[in-house]
Amino acid sequence: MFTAIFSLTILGATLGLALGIAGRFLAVEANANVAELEALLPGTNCGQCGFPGCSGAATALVGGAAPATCCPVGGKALAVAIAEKLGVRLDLSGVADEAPKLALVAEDLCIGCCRCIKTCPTDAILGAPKQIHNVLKEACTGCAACVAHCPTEAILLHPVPVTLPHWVMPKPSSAVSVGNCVTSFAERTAWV
Amino acid sequence: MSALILLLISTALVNNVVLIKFLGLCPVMGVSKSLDSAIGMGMATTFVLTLTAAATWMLEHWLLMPLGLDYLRILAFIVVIASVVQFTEMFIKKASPGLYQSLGIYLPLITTNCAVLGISLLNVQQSYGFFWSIFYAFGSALGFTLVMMIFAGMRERIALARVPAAFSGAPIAFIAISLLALAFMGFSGLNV
Amino acid sequence: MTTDYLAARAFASPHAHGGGEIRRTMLLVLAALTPATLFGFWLYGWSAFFLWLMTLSSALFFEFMSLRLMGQKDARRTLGDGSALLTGWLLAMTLPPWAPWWVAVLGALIAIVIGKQVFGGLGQNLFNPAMVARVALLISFPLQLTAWVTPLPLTTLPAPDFIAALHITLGQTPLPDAMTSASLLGYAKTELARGIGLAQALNAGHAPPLSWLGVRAGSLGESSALLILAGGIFLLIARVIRWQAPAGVLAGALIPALIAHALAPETYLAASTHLFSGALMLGAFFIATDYVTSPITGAGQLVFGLGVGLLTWIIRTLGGYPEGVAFAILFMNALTPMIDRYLKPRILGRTWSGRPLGTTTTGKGA
Amino acid sequence: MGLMEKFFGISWGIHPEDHKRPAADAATRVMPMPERLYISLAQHLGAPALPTALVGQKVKKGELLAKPQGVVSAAIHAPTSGVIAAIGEIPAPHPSGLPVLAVTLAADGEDAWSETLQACDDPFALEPDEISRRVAAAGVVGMGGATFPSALKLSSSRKAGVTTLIMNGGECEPYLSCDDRLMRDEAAAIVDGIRLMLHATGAKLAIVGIENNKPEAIHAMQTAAAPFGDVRVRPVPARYPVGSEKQLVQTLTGKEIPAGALPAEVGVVVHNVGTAKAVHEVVRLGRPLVSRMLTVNGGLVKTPGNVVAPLGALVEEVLAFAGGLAAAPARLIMGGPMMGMSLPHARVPVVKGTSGILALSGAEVADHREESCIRCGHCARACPMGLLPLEMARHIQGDDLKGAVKLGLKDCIACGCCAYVCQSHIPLVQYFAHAKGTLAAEDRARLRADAAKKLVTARNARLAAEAREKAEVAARRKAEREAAAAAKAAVAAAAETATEAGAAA
Repeated sequence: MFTAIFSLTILGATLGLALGIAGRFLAVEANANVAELEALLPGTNCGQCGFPGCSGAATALVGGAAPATCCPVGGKALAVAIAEKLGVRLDLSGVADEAPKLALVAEDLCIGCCRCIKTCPTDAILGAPKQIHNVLKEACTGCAACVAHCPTEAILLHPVPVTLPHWVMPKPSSAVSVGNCVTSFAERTAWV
Repeated sequence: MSALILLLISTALVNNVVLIKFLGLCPVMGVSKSLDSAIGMGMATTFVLTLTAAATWMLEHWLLMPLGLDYLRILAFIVVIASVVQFTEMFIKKASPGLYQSLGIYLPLITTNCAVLGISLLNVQQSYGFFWSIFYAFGSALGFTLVMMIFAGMRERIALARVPAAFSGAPIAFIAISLLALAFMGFSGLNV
Repeated sequence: MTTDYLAARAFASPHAHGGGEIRRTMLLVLAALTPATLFGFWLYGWSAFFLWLMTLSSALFFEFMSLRLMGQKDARRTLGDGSALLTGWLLAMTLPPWAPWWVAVLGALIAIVIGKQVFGGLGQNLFNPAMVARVALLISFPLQLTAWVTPLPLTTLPAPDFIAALHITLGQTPLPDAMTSASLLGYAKTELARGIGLAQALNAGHAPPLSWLGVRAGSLGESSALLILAGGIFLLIARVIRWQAPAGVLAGALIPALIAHALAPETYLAASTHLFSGALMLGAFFIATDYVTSPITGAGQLVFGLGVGLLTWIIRTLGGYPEGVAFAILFMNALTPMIDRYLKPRILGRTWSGRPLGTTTTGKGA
Repeated sequence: MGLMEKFFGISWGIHPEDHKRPAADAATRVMPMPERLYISLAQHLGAPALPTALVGQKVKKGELLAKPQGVVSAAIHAPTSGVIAAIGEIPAPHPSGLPVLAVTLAADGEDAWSETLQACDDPFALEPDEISRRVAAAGVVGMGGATFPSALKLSSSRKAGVTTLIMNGGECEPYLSCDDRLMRDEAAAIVDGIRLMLHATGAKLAIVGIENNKPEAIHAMQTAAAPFGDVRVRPVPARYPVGSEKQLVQTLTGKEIPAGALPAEVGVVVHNVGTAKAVHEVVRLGRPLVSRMLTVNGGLVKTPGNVVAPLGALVEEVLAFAGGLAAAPARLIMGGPMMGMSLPHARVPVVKGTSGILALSGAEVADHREESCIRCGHCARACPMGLLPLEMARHIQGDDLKGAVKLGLKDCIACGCCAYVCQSHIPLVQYFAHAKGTLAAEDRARLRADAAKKLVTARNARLAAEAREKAEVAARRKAEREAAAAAKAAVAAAAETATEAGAAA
């Protein structure tokens, strides 16, 4: 009895001591992931993710409170980048990879209230009080922050038209359907 | 010398720890998504297995047997294994953060990798000498690493195959590894 | 003028095609197998034919059923590519010619469903389906899978007639003891295990004959190594297969066999015995060259072949099974993804490791 | 060549049926000027040209219509004399059929050259940079189809110290024979152009590589080049794609262009023989690039042959001039069958890079259903770049573009050998084109995001500055107010004391 307790205590203490010493030599400071993630995020602080600005989202991502797919502005590409940085597995099924969109002012509806100008995180909207506003398409990120603030629904998101240099060859629609079926196995066995 | 080589071949191929003894299946299924992490896992396990084989031999012959504490064997072994794994984890975290990320939870879980405890117990059971134990453990670990690598290569192929929905994921992995076990059956009865 | 043309969609280049087709390739392989198969029919009688027919038809049946189960609409068209036919045929070539019908059906089921279709069908499988089935059958039913018969050519008197052969295939007539025989490799293994030297064992009257023409006990396709070789050469000439894998298999088995036999002829079989017995020829030309489960590059195929040959020799000589081609091929199939990963061709303008070439160099070894 | 390659022999490339004759043997025909020309402003690699002519303006043949915009761009000139009818969007000669900005020119039928063109009798007396300048002003681009502005290549080659000028007369694409025809008809002009380019680049030697299936062109070029020691004609084995830059340089000089580098890295520069002809016309006669030789071919063309067509003529008109089609084509292609672009319809204009117009029948196109890859490896053996097309396509099928890039997607030259030999009829090139396009779009998105981030930082800084200023102003006001109040209080207090004192007094 006594030998058992004594020997195991000694064993545990020795190993613990060794690990403690090793821990001191092999210490790694906690990774400063928040700053790196914040650099990845768009930085528009549009709040669509539900966190206070991009730095808030970065903290939530590191803490595991937000999924890698939380940023709708960054889309699929950003989700992949975040997942890579965090080393987590990614479920892309929920991310609709939408074509990029830009805000556009309907000139007959705009009343020149300047509310959208104040909310735009990238200063992409031009205009003055009582004058029709305009969106600089080079600066617009399509974050939709302005849309909710327009009292006349004059500002809406529109997909960017495809131009010749930006055209992408479509992926071949794989004609081979073996195993590509999305129906469940049970559904398919119903045939037999 | 040749006896040692034969021991290595026998433990790595003929009596493969994963495919013939069915030990350590958890990391084989878990960390075989990519070849790189599989190689990392194989090396980590090789390190742990060899080191624990030495440590448990000493523990068994210098502490447990003289003191008649055979009934504490599993407990004591687990403590030693856990410490070695802890040390390995610290080391990998320091030396290769990328590998640390990709191994994820499976790194600390080497503690509960039944291959590690199993080999240590088998060493005791077969009353091998000190160096023989180490080589037995090393050979088994080589076999483990070999299977990890082969299987990871196979899974990289499977990941891009059009596996039917009902079989994708774990089912096809199990079928593949069973076929791999079938191939290893060819080594059974190898006269070495 | 006829330019009332409107493209339905954007067509990608190239707008021309060389005319190669999967079906054509498969048919060439089947054609190359035919002489050896016909010889097998002649050698082992109607039973062999029934077994062959059974294997092929069940392979086609299971392929069709799998495709339908997975919801493919024109399963019949996919069936027409001939891959299931080839798998069934290759499997039949490795079975004992008088095996009962259920061996054929079960083998086809394992080959097509577990070996191929669960991985996603043609081109997606990791292991050669025929070899998967062959090994699974051998491990599950060692008795039926090693029940070789002495060759009884169709033209000779004691050969079973059409009806009797049908009974054999249906499993209603047990094999008469007088007709069972060991294959040369199996015989050598048992004799060695009994402690009898090879020289003595092979000199004894009841040793299975080693016939270059192939009149001896064995599976359907292994008996006529020369006809298999001829088929293989035909495929080489038709550019269906390349020389690396067959050469690797033959070299991998022959080199250790030559060395070992020269050192200890009493315990190690001669290289020619290894070459012309068992499934080595069939494996070298028809199975190790399977596109799907072997490496892509020539160097990779050479490594693959050498591995198959060496493992075959090791299993035959040192292992518990008399024949090792199927195991060796399965093992090397498993290694194929790794071989492919490490033996890639060099990209033009890059070093082997993938970095861009340095300044005005012309590559190494020029 | 590495040891491995030596041991296994050259295996890259394919030997397609070339279909070059009888079109190559038919005499060249010059197309009459159509009534209207549609001159695309994006006929070259790089930024589209900026129109300088105005609608309604009368122009002479060879007059500037649009000037280059940015570093990589090219000028565009009027292919005939006439009136500019419109500047607007027309369907581009591109598989997508998307619009492109173009100048519409109504021909006046006179086809009169502009009088301001600058001919030169002794161009070898000119400074090399002056030749490059004139070539740039004339809007000459690579005539092989890549349409890279030639002047840029000439001047940068001089800076890079190029020693060898490789002239590409390979024309390995099946069906096409415009370079062949040009070399037969205009060998002297081409050799003169080559010598001008030698002068401009400072290279010592020009090697003209011609596929050995064009004996007439080889003979004509050898005869024309005989008097000049610095121009050599070298037949190369017919094999597709030997006319591709990297492969031609390797075949002719044995040098391998490093990945991602220009040929200048190994001391060579590659130009097309058609470009040499254009350079000759520019420098000797002062005529800018306004027309080109192109092959009209394909199973459905009634009289296949080579046609000199003005830039901006509609494909429809070129086909009609060449004799029309026997039936509606299964596919209409601009360029060769291996790398050419499928056209949405025939009402698209001829551009500087149009080496041919092919009307292919259904049998020639050989459209098949895509089947599963059986990993036969034929594509890997055919690939002239040493890639593994099947593995790359597999990754792209699974949306793993990064994996495809790791396998060398960026090194793919889209030659089409892999898809040509594919037994399973997998559109490999389409997978690669799709992946390259997607990656480019992702890069653009990343650039945009970075720019947006800068804007956000600027805005935040501005807002912070505004807030600070406001706070400062408020603080100042407050301080002033307090000071004023204090002063008031002091005055009041002083007044009080004064009254008190007064009262006391």
